[in-house]
Amino acid sequence: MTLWNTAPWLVWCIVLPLSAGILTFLFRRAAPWIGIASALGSAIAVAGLAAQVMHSGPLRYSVGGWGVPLGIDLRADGLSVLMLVMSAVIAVAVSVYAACYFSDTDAADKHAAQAHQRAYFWPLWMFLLAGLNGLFLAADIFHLYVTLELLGFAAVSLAALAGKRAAVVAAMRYLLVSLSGSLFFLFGVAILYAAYATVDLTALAGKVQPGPLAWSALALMAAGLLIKGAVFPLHFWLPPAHANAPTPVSALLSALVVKASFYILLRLWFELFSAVVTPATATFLGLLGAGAILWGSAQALHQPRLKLLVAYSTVAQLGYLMLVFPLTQNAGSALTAWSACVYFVLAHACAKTAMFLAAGNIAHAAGHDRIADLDGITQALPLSVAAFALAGISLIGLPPSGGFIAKWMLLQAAIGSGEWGWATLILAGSLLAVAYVLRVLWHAFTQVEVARPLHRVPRTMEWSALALSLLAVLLGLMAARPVELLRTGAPASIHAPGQT
Amino acid sequence: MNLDHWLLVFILLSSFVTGLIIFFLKEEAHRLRTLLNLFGALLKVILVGVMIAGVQSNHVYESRLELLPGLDLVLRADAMSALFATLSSVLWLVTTLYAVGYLEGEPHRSRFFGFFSICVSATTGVALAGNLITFLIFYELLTLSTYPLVVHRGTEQSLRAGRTYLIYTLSGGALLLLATVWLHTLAGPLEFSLGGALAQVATQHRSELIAIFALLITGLGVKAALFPLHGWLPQAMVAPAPVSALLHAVAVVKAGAFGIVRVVYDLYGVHTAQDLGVLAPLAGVAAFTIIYGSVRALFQDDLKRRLAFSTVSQVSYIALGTALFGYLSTIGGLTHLVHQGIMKITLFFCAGIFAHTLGVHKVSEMTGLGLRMPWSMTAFTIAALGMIGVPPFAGFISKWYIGLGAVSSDSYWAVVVLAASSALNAAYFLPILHAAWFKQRQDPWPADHAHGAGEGHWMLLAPPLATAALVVAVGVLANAPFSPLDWVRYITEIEYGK
Amino acid sequence: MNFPDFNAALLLGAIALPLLLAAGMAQRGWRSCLLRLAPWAALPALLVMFVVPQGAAASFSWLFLGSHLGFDQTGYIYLLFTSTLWLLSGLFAQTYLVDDPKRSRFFAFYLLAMAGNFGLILAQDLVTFYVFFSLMSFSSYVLVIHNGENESLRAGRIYLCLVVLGELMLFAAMVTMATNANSILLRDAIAEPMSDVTLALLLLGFGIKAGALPLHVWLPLAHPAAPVPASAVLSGAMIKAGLLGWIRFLPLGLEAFPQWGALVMGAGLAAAFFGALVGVTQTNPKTVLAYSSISQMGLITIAVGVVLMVPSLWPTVLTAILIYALHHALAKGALFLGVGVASHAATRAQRLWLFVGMLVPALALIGAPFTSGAIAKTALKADFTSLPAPWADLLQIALPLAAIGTTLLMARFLWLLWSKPSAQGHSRYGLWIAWALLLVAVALVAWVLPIANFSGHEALKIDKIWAGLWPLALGIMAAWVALERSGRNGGIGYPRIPAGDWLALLAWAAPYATRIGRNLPNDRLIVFWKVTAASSLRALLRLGSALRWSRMEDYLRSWSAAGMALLCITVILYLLASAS
Amino acid sequence: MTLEPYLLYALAGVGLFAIGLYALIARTHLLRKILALNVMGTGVFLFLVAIAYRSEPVADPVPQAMVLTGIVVSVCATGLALALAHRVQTTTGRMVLPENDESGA
Repeated sequence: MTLWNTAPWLVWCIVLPLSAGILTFLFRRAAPWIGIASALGSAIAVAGLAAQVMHSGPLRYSVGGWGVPLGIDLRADGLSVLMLVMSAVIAVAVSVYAACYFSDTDAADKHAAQAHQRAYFWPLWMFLLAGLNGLFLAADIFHLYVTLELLGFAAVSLAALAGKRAAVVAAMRYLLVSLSGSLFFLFGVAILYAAYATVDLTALAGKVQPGPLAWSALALMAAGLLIKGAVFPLHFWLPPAHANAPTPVSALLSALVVKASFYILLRLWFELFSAVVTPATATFLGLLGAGAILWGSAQALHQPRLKLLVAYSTVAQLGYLMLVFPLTQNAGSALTAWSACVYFVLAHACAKTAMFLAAGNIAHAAGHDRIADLDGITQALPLSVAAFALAGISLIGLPPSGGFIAKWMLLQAAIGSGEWGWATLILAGSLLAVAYVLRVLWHAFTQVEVARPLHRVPRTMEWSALALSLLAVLLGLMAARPVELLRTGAPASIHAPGQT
Repeated sequence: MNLDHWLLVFILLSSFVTGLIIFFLKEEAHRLRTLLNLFGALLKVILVGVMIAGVQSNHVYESRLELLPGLDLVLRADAMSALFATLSSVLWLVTTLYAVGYLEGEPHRSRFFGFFSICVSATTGVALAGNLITFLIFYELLTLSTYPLVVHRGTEQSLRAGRTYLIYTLSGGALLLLATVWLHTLAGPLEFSLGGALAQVATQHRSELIAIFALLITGLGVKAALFPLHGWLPQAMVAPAPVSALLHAVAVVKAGAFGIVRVVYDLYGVHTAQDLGVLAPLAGVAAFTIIYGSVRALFQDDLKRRLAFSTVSQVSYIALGTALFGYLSTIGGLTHLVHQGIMKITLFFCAGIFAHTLGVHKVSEMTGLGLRMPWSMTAFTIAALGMIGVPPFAGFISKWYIGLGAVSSDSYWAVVVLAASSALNAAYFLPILHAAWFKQRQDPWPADHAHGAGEGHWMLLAPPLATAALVVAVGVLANAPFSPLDWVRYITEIEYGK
Repeated sequence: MNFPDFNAALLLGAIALPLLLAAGMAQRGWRSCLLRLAPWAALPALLVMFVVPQGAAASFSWLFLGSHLGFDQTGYIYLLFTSTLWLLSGLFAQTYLVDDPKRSRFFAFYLLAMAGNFGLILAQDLVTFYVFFSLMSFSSYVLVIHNGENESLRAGRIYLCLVVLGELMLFAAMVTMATNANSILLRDAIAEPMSDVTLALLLLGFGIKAGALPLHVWLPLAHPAAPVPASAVLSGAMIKAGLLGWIRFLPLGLEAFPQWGALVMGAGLAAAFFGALVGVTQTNPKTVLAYSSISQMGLITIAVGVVLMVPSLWPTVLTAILIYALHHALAKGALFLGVGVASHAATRAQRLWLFVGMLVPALALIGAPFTSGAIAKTALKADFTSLPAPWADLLQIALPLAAIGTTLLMARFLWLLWSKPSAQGHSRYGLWIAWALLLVAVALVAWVLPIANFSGHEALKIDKIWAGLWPLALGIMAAWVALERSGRNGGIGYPRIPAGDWLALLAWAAPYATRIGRNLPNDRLIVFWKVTAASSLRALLRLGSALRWSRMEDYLRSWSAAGMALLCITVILYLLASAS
Repeated sequence: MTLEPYLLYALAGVGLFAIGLYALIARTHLLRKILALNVMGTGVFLFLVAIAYRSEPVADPVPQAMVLTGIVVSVCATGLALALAHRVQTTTGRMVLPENDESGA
């Protein structure tokens, strides 16, 4: 057991997928197995790390023993562990799904692109995972930049994987956006270093004081992250990029990649800039979130295609995350709001992955994803439709899903601090979500003799979607533990005195 | 063994697991599915029986799961939950039998029965919920699990009805959520406790509590079909008959009404609610709904629509009984919760039989039905008379107590409302009975599936006969031990601290 | 078995047996046997009279809301005439309906109504009374519409409307009483002071059943519409249930309500004359009898009014009312059955016998000397003498006048019966036997009534005989004149009033009302809601398409817009952060 | 306040960043956009180097390490961008991102 308790799990979280990335590139035939194994392996590593953090609080690890300022440090607290757990779970599910998806030769129209896609998916995906895990474990802002870029490259390449016109164009735009966002962030890093001569998160936390340099660093970094995180009105690149990618990629992009930017923003906001941020900035971000919720939902209501609908739903759901900033302004409900948004990230990741996978199954089976022509799809794919519905339940925020618990806490924070506007917005967003989810489910119950020839969808693909959606629903019943874990190493700014 | 801890969970799972298994059954596995259905239903009835026996001997059953710090999922059996749980489990058993017969040979039965079972689990959950949050969770689950049942036929009309249903109920759910969270921030865990839990809070947050009450009632009123939130109910009658029966008698509408009861008695506490002055408006709305529903029912030619508006009216009796501050009216309201369920389920069963066997959907087509299907029509007649409040059937008992309560709280207007509604009930039921029994039929039946003679299938016929017998029994033997009335008296004594 | 239990079982059995037989009718195979048994279901009730001591009581806590049955003097008299009537009418019906295809239905509901009638007589609490009262009312609906003709259906409809109306009024009244007394026992309930509203509700609610003005309209329609044996019990037994309701529920003898007393007496008096006046214009002998019932019940209503005015008279008035009820029930039953016999009297001898037989109840009804009517009227009049100023004299004049009216009615009835064409086909002796037995009862029962402090011999005094005789003579003369005139003119000389009198006005107004009603169901409010909701939704959607969602999204995607947004957000963040 | 040399360099870096950003937004040709990103990156690097110059007498090694890493990243980014731009040209026939019609499959 000592091994379990003392092993440097943090490092394994990064090293495993990184090496798997190289291996899958070298051994293409065995790539799916290596990928799945590495996803499982990093899941075990995450589990080990979680046990350690739960047992002994936040961890810090110096790679190679160099230490600050020149070496690379890794650190893990409640927030990062939860994010890692999320990515590990999604990674396993998506890997399993992808193994099936890319080896399925039934898809006649994809024959040519098939081999190419399979060849590049696994290495890119493994690098993506490595970048993600590295990002969640990064202890300094420069390291955050590097992992963010690594993540961005992998994501862009994956988005372009389908090779079709729309996908390539979307990926190009994604890349430009991603790079400019990163440069904004890097500029912010430089300014912070100029002012305080350190990039270590912990070291910076106490130092940053209001002033032109801090303000400009905040503005640049936040703006960069907002555009990378696809927050309204900077979301424009997201729907085409997510909707035109192969199904597992869409799921990953929507569930994990955009969350990375949000994670960084969360870290910066509550640890670095806690002395700099003002209620007005917080409200401004909240307003952007409100715009995202309304605009994204409205767009989702108008999309003719299933995957675009799901992508716009991501835009809307990301808006909720922005509400954490205004809602933490009141010291009494700060912790609730903070927990709410982190839990929201978890629930959304599971639900959105499940939804994209289910949408992919539907598109795969029907040969198209035009919502208007989906009559009778339930008869062909009952499990996928069930997965879609369950994921929808979580997105809407109906009990007992994870989305419900998250929205509960958001509402609690909003009402607890007397913010009726935000409370109304949260409820309105839920009802809009009902409307767009129902647009799809409407067709689930129509009774049509299925005359069209449908592609067969492997059971594994259906089940992995269903499993994730079930997880999204059941997340509501196991919220106590994660929320507890979240307090481990939570930033001081949200720990109000006397708050339980 | 710690059975106490798990009994309630088992009660929930008895139908939930059944439902899940049924989802994965092949469409053709008719026998196995029926067996599973009946097994689940029987098991649930037995478990509920065990629970009642325990509750009677002051056993405390409670299961608790921490959702969040300070936010628990609580299942608890008290006298009130036992009442509703019994109603739903017994009627589920009957409805299952009926549904098996009704849907014979139709497509998507596995889906139907799966959701059917889950729907009942949700209802039981609503019954057993130990705090407002748990109630909310099962309440929403109920919404979700009934939607597939409403749209089961998959026609344009039923899909539209389903959409209306979801829009109404989910909007209501959103308000309920808002109110729950608000109340949670004011008063903490919101456990249901006999006699209410908010007396302390009420002294400081008077106006907030009133606003929250309004929100709660609006949220619950959607399902309880209080005017003007009743619009979904008449539309939802496009669903297959067993579903309508379930919606109107056991699950959805009742969950709303039960919620109102819970909120008034076990959350606010009836004295606190009276003190806040929120009961009078509720009584007013309920009274208006009673009359309004009856008047609307009068002009419906579609039998199920007529019954639906009748439900709108009848369910508000429960709200009225609850809102008239008084021991006796509470008895009436709660008794009506059970009695209305038994009566309305009988009516819908019969309406289903008429539609299924003879293609009779309209009131105007029912002429001569009594001679053709005497047993079904007898059941219908008994239930209809009960609805009117003709003694000694079930409806009379509850109306009697609501009336007593109205007088004892000096709300004579409520007696007038009761009388007017009964008159309207008579006006829309008696012509049906008259035409069915005493008029000679000239035209052929719209669609005679039984080919000239006889009643429907025994699986269709037995459930309404059983429930009709119950309608008679709970009225005639109202005072006997373990009758609904007896049980309700027991509850009410606790609520009023007698 | 000890005796109290035996009594309880018998009391319950008297009600339960008809119910059980009725339930058994549902089984097709048992019907022929049960049809034969049906009339005898009234036997336990008769048995109760002889076996159960007065004052016996029984409680069944499991039944309804705790049911209390009891047997007292009122119950005794009531059981006496109701069970006799139900039994004999039942026997009559067996023959009368022997080839009627719907006779099992008839008997099923006949039994239900019988059970209801016995039940309400024995009931000692509000709920039980109410239960059996409605059982009787609703079951007799089926008896009314038995022949299924349009006339009967209309009569049934009107009957049902009034039944429901009555039930509702009674419901309100009983709920009030039960709440005020905090008990459903009758004796507790009437001990509480009663409000005017409750009193009015009771008077009207039971008044419907008792045929009190102006709610009597169902009676002249329903009684003739029903088959003869059903009319006999309707007019003889069931109409008295309303009266029993008054006896049981009104605080008679406990409290004085002078205004109400005057009102009730006025109504009764009006009914007595109104029934007679309208009745003589009728052409259907059964309708004439129905109006006669209204008139006779009017007389009893006067007695109720008397007690409301002068409570101290209650013990003697009760006796008078009971005797009058008994007498009227049997006599009216015999008359109705006679109508049935007439429809099967083929030969002239039979018609003659019939006519002679009919004279017995007819004379009794008029109150001719030596009949039960004479006893009843004597008892009634004895109480009226001690009324306050105008009433004593008024009634002194009015009662003989009413007797004249009754004479006219009976004459009209007999004339109508006689002038009917003689029936075809063979005679049925079963009818004759049942009828004859009832005639015997009419002639004798009142004389042997075991009521304390009362004897029929009072009516044998010479002044009483005279008082009975002169109105009869005057009436016969008036009838003679009328007959002469009509014979000369070839028809009845006065206007025909349709049965159900003022309902005809309603029937005239009905089309207009329905036209208004038909316009109502469009439910303006709902239409308004729907239109508003739909149009606002449509407006929203139109707004959506006007905004060109996708076009806007494309604009956001353009580099200039996106870049400006990015820059703006950066600047705004800076400004907001520095603004503190 | 004297304008120290490092500050001059730093401001020049900011200027480069701004020029690059302008070009990124205003220019439609993909190559120009990619070049603009490189200019932006160079601006940041210049800024960092200028900061390193602050500390006397030895230059701060940390920003230098950052710039080195940054350059590596930038090269990768440029490579990826060029490859993608090439694909855009082969699939659309132009070296320009279309402004609309991207939601269609």
